[in-house]
Amino acid sequence: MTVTIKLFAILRERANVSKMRIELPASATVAAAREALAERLPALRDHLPRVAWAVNRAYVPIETELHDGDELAVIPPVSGG
Amino acid sequence: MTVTIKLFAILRERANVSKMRIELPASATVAAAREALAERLPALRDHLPRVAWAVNRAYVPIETELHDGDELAVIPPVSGG
Amino acid sequence: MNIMSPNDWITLSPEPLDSAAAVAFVTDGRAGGIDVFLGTTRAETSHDGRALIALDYEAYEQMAGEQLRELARRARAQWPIVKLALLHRTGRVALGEPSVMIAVSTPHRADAFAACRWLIDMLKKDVAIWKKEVWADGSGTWVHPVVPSPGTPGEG
Amino acid sequence: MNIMSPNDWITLSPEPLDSAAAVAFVTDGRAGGIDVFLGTTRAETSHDGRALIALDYEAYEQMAGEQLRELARRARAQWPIVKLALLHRTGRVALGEPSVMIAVSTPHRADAFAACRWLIDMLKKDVAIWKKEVWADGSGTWVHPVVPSPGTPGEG
Repeated sequence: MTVTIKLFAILRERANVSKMRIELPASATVAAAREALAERLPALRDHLPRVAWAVNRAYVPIETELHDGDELAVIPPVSGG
Repeated sequence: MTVTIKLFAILRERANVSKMRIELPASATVAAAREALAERLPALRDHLPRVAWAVNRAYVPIETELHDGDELAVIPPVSGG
Repeated sequence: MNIMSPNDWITLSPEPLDSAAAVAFVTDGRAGGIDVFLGTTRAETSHDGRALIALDYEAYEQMAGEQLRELARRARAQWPIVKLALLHRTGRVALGEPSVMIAVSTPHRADAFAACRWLIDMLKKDVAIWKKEVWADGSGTWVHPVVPSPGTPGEG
Repeated sequence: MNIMSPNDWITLSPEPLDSAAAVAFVTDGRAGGIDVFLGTTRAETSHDGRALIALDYEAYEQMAGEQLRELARRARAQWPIVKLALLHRTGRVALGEPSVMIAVSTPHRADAFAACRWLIDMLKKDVAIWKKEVWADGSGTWVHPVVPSPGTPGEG
């Protein structure tokens, strides 16, 4: 299945990309996507243990199962306001 | 001694005066001024038990001694804001 | 009464209150948060169907001015206030216009909220200002007037 | 993102924030108190003497917009809010300009303070917006970035 990854702020700058697609096995979890991302974008490796995750614009726990077409956003600590 | 009395809001309207002078014996207290006022302005009688008092623009207790030239303000419950 | 020092703006005046001016006054490079409170008047209809159209504010101007300055001093003793504005109208205030406006800037937001809240609470509790409700038929009702109740023990 | 219903105004936009417009929006005959919070930026100098000149705000716009609407719903479930404005800038914000503005009107003032305070706290804690400090030499520092620290246990 295909999942769209969105990157923001320092992660977007480090990866030099804001949006990408990755292929994952059916029923892969956010944790599996994290591993795939760390492999594809080594520049993010140090950051990934410290981020939150959102699937289709809602925060989810790392063990959440993904579905084909999901938008998975990597959310570094927010600093709005 | 002479004390200037200031009246505000409902008291000013009831008495139909905002400022007046009263003569009091030396060392008279605010309580004595209250009695003198109740006599001079019977329209205020019902209100005087419920007001606060300020001498020279600061709240004081009713047993405070007055001095010649003091400005004694009768302060009905405030409702600013 | 209008006192504008570099850091405190305290006014008791019949002029309409300008929230943008208050915000501009308290904006400062040392502040991270600004809290602004505006007191407005709820539309109301009397039991016999008259609409409230305005409030008339009366102040013991000299005393109220001193009290507002003292509140500013006491707020500064409790919170690290960068700038503050403490503005109250006198005279007639149309419904929909604010009668009081308080703006406080502080390095961190919790202090701005706390100081602003304390200032409006103290202002309403102590400052020598009175409001009279003005009804569509021209009649007026003093708010929080002394309820005539002969024999009630006095508070002094 | 700009949503203006009769009672809620929620915006995520690069336009400067206008406090008078926010106050006018939440002013209502059913409200007795309005609280407004503005987040501003403290002037700062880096350890090597560069001045802070601006903040660059980036948002995950779709998610942040949904989060702001959800915060408005949750605030309304907790306090009797008449009207509210929840406004956040994106893009470059010059020092001295507010980056966020929240205005809430309620029948009684305690609720306006409480709701406004809760909204800014929740916004800062959860909403998908990030700021980058921009220094006089053109360099940038993400605020609250992920501190690289290999081996630190993840939060998921």
